[in-house]
Amino acid sequence: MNEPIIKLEKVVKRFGDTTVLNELDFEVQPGEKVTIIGPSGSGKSTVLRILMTLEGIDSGMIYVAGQPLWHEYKNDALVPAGEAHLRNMRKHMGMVFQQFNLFPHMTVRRNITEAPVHVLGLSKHEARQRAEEYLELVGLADQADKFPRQLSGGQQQRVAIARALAMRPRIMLFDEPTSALDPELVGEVLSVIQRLSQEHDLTMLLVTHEMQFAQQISDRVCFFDKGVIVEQGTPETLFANPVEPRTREFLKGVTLEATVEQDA
Amino acid sequence: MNEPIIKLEKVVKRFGDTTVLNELDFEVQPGEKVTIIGPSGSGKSTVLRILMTLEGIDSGMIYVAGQPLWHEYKNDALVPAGEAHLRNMRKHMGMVFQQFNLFPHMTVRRNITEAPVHVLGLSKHEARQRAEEYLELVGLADQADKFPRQLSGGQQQRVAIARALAMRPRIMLFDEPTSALDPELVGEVLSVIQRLSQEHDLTMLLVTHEMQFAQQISDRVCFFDKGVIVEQGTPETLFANPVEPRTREFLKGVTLEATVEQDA
Amino acid sequence: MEWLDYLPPLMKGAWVTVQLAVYSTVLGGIFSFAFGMGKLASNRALRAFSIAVIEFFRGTSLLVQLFWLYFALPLLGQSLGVDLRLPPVLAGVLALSLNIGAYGAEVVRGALQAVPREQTEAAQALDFTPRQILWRIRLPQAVPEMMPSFGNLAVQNLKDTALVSLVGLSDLAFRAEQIRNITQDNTTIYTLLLLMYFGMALVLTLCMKLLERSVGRWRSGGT
Amino acid sequence: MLFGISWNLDGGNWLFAWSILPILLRGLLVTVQAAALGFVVAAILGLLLAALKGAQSRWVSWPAKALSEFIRDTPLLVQLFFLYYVLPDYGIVLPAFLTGALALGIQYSAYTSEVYRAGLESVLKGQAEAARALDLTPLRIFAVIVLPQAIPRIIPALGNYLVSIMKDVPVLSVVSVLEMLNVAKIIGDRSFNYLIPLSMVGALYLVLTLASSAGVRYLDNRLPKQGLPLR
Amino acid sequence: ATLQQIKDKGVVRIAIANEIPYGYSGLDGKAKGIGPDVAQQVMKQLGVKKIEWSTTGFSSLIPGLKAHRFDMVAAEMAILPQRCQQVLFSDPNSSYGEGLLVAKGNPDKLHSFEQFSQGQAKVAIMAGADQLEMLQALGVPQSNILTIASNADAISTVSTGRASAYAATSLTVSQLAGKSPRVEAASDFSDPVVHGQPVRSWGAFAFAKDSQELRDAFNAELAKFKSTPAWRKIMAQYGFSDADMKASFDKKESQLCAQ
Ligand SMILES: Nc1ncnc2c1ncn2[C@@H]1O[C@H](COP(=O)(O)OP(=O)(O)OP(=O)(O)O)[C@@H](O)[C@H]1O
Ligand SMILES: Nc1ncnc2c1ncn2[C@@H]1O[C@H](COP(=O)(O)OP(=O)(O)OP(=O)(O)O)[C@@H](O)[C@H]1O
Ligand SMILES: [Mg+2]
Ligand SMILES: [Mg+2]
Repeated sequence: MNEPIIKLEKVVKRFGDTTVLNELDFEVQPGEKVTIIGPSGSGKSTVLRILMTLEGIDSGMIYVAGQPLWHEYKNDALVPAGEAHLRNMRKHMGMVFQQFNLFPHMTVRRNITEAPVHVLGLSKHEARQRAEEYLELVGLADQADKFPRQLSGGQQQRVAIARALAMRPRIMLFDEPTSALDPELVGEVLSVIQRLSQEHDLTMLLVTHEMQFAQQISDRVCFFDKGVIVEQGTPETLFANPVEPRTREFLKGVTLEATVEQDA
Repeated sequence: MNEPIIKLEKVVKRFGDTTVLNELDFEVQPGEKVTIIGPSGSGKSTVLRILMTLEGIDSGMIYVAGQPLWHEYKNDALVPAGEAHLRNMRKHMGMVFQQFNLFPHMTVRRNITEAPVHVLGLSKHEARQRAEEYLELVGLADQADKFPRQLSGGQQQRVAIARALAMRPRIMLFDEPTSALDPELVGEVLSVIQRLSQEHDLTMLLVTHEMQFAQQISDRVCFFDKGVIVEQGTPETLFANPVEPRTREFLKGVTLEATVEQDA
Repeated sequence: MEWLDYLPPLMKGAWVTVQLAVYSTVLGGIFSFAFGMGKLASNRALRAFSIAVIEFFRGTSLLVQLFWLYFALPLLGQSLGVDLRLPPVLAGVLALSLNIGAYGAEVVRGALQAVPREQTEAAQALDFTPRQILWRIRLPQAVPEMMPSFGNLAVQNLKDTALVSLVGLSDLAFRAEQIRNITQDNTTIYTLLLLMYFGMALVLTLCMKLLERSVGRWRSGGT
Repeated sequence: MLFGISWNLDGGNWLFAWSILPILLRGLLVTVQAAALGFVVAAILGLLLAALKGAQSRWVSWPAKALSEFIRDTPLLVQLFFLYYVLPDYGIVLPAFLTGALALGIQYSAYTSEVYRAGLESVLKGQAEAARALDLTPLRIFAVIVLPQAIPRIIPALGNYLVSIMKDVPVLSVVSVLEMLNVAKIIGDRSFNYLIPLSMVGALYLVLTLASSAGVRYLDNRLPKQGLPLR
Repeated sequence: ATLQQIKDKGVVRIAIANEIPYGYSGLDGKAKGIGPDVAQQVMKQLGVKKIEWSTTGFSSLIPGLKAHRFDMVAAEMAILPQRCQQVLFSDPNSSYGEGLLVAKGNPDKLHSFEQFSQGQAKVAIMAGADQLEMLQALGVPQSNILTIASNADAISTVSTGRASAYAATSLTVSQLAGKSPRVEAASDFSDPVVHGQPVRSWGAFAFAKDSQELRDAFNAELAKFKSTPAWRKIMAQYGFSDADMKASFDKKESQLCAQ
């Protein structure tokens, strides 16, 4: 096994009195596609947000690409990371949010080029070419001049994916990327993600409620509850033979649908 | 066949320029359990809302329990219904909404007793007994003193069902009663509805995206598109052998999920 | 003269201010509901009347209204042959309460409209009459929504009471002017005055917060 | 005679009203000037106050919040008296008009500071997070993501306060600023007819505020809700 | 109101304008000054025991009387013909000349009202006071006149230079001068001369137009009281000179109104 690209060691995260992550240990290998499932409030989003440095941690260590994320070395001592370090670390990751969070006052193209131009220092021209490339990838090459509100939810989410990809991150974080979408629009976003998952370089960490989809794309599924990983494994083993009672309980509601289906 | 309890004749409904129901003909027999499926915007909710008199119609006739719904006889002439007539007609029906729509400022018990007391004129005591009876039915007898926000979504929806039942309607309308629920909570609501569906007096009209569930409970499934019924039949025939191309197209997305499941 | 000597007359004035504030806030609250619900009424005349009152009192300056009620209205009464001489207290309370009533009406209207339409529909589906829907469903849900705005309006109203000193009501600001007439001790008097108004506003804010909590209990999930 | 303009008291109410209209209009001009100046002060002080209130250090933000609360909770009239009579005791003598505009500006800065804060906060938290996830610098996030979206929400809200300020200008009459109400009052003192000048002031105010409110609404509708467009 | 109505109610409503020494309210809220002190005595003689005082701006006195917000004004308002058209006056209670309140040391060397008809120096007057007519008659341009709301604002107005002087009655001026070291009464003041006559004012009590009978009754008792040493004591206590006291007998209300 390689050196993991993401490594959490005994990470604790609290909001006020509630402990959301409770000494969480978690590793992801480069190129691995990992899905996180679990009940609402179990801390799934929090893990992603901490990795994206949108949320700090209370104790523990996190390494991304071999470097500490929330700490840095200063004169050989490990100190809480400064903004410069965080910005460097963020370059490794891209994130796609549940609510898309496109910039509503920018055209689709500008949404995608803004960061490459002003963060990576690409020329306008290069950034535009790159935007075209990724819009092509998500099937929206002809929508570049529209504003987000002129697009459907599924299209908006695909733009958000293109926007994150345009920064060429090694790790992509998806936080329930389809749960704000109308049922008919889910498919188009899932198919884009599925295509991405076939790219072997890209490490993917995905929170989702779409179990069938999780099954299809992931190398590993982690079941979260109350801030710890209760059980994990390949989708085949986890969905077919959950060991822990809590996992079984959780998957019951899910497989119910499947059972009914098989009756038909 | 009996006299239908619900009968729509060439009903037209427009919102501005868009025709939502286009000369719709539709009948439901007493005690029948009918499921309406169809793509978003096809007019499924609109049918229920018109029956519940939350929305008027532009032309056509509707009969509920043999009486015209949106019209009444005055001096032997058929005239648009007044508020008094509508209120009388509404007594036949109860409705459960997608977003539950419980009254947040009332306890669960009060939510249920309010209408029986102030609309039907029951005594407080009778109404409370009735509330207990229906809370028992939906499995929430111990939650009567809580406020809606203290309950989970699934519990709230069950209270909403009890609230509608407490008015003793002959017809129950359900508009996507589980689509606002987290996946784990769907099951409990569906099982309550399933139990209700076994009561032969009650006429049920149900809009849902839960195809497997529709299959289980309904006597008849109607596929709506663009304001007309494209195809209808028993669940077995409709799901197994859809005739119309539009129905097949629509059911494709549905069975995709099922296929994935069967891969596992 | 010591600042302590100013306190007794100032306290007398403060008492007048408190009374004015209470009367006009309560009356203003009543006006708020009357005009706010009037603006949503189905009766066209009632709606037009409410809108006219709201627009008028929001559109003109409070001090102008006060002067008009105090100086101009009696003359109008004279020319019509009716006695329209309002005592200063009444003119003051009326101007203040109509003013916050007009602003409060918009709060009431806004809060009523903010109650989700689905609530009305759910109630309709349960066969409630429109009147029952208003009183049993919409208003109880709207009131907690209004409370923060009403809190702000009450403080605004407290501040506005200072203007009645200009038509000769011996409120806090007026007493201060009287003392200044005698002592010319500007700094002490105005500092005291600012602090006293501030103190009253803090107490008022606290009261409104308590009220807010008690009417909105169901929202915080308590029983 | 007032301000070199004479009026006609003997020719009946309409003639009287007509003859004092020019005098009142001069007062109206002063009203508008005072409101405009007060608004500028409020807009600037409010921004400053908002910045202080949002400061990282509690030693800055807390006093700023307290000051803002104090300003908001005390009457304009008393603040005006304070500025007008107390400041000169400490060697700061401003003309009545400037004192009045300053008092209006200070009073409303407490409100405008909230407008700025709300305007910035209304740009959903998600927006700043998405920008951060893209690694944009804080300065750029503020300038390109937050500000263009906040401005269309801030401007109409500020406009509404301009209308409010206009309605508070008559308070300045107590320090002998010759705004519209004061002028009307003086005409009344001289002619012993208050009904007509005061009613005219009311009517003029109604026209003024309805027109400016309509202006604010127009602006509000014209401003792009989703933010100043960037291509 | 008639005297009888007042007696029936047992209380008379009297307004003052918060001017020292004519009529003002003390820290305790009680009315003081020659107007209130004399009115109190006369009312006692008329058999009215209770007085309800109200303090209002000077410019609100006449409107208030006209609106019957009070029965009488005890502010030593000067009897002027145009005021006689609005209200009824008693016979004079006092007589006073004019004065100028200036900043300490009189930096602008001001000694008369006439000086304001030229140049830029501003003179302040109280809203509704009769100094406006005098200044206008002397040809002082409007731009040189600043109207303040009350006497209490005069010291601040003059000492801060917002106006160079405050034009008021000599008594008001000397009272104000005594309150602050930053102001003084202009020395060598020469009374304004209007229509060839030096200005002197006669202050009196004012009543609503329909209170003739009350006014007449009041006049009778006032005349009686003015002949007692008690009256002289009151006047002296508030700074009136013997000459001022004597002058108050020179004119009758009817003469002053007819001018
Ligand atoms: N900013 C915050 N302040 C306080 N509590 C928070 C905050 N963000 C999250 N929480 C709490 O932390 C817990 C975990 O939240 P998180 O969003 O990670 O859950 P989740 O697993 O993503 O759930 P969901 O499926 O509902 O999105 C929840 O109890 C939530 O209420
Ligand atoms: N109040 C309204 N005003 C205007 N258009 C409306 C209104 N209500 C519904 N519509 C339109 O009518 C059409 C049918 O709406 P309806 O809600 O019945 O669809 P539906 O089949 O229930 O869809 P969904 O599955 O999304 O709930 C849609 O195009 C919708 O936009
Ligand atoms: Mg989450
Ligand atoms: Mg629907």
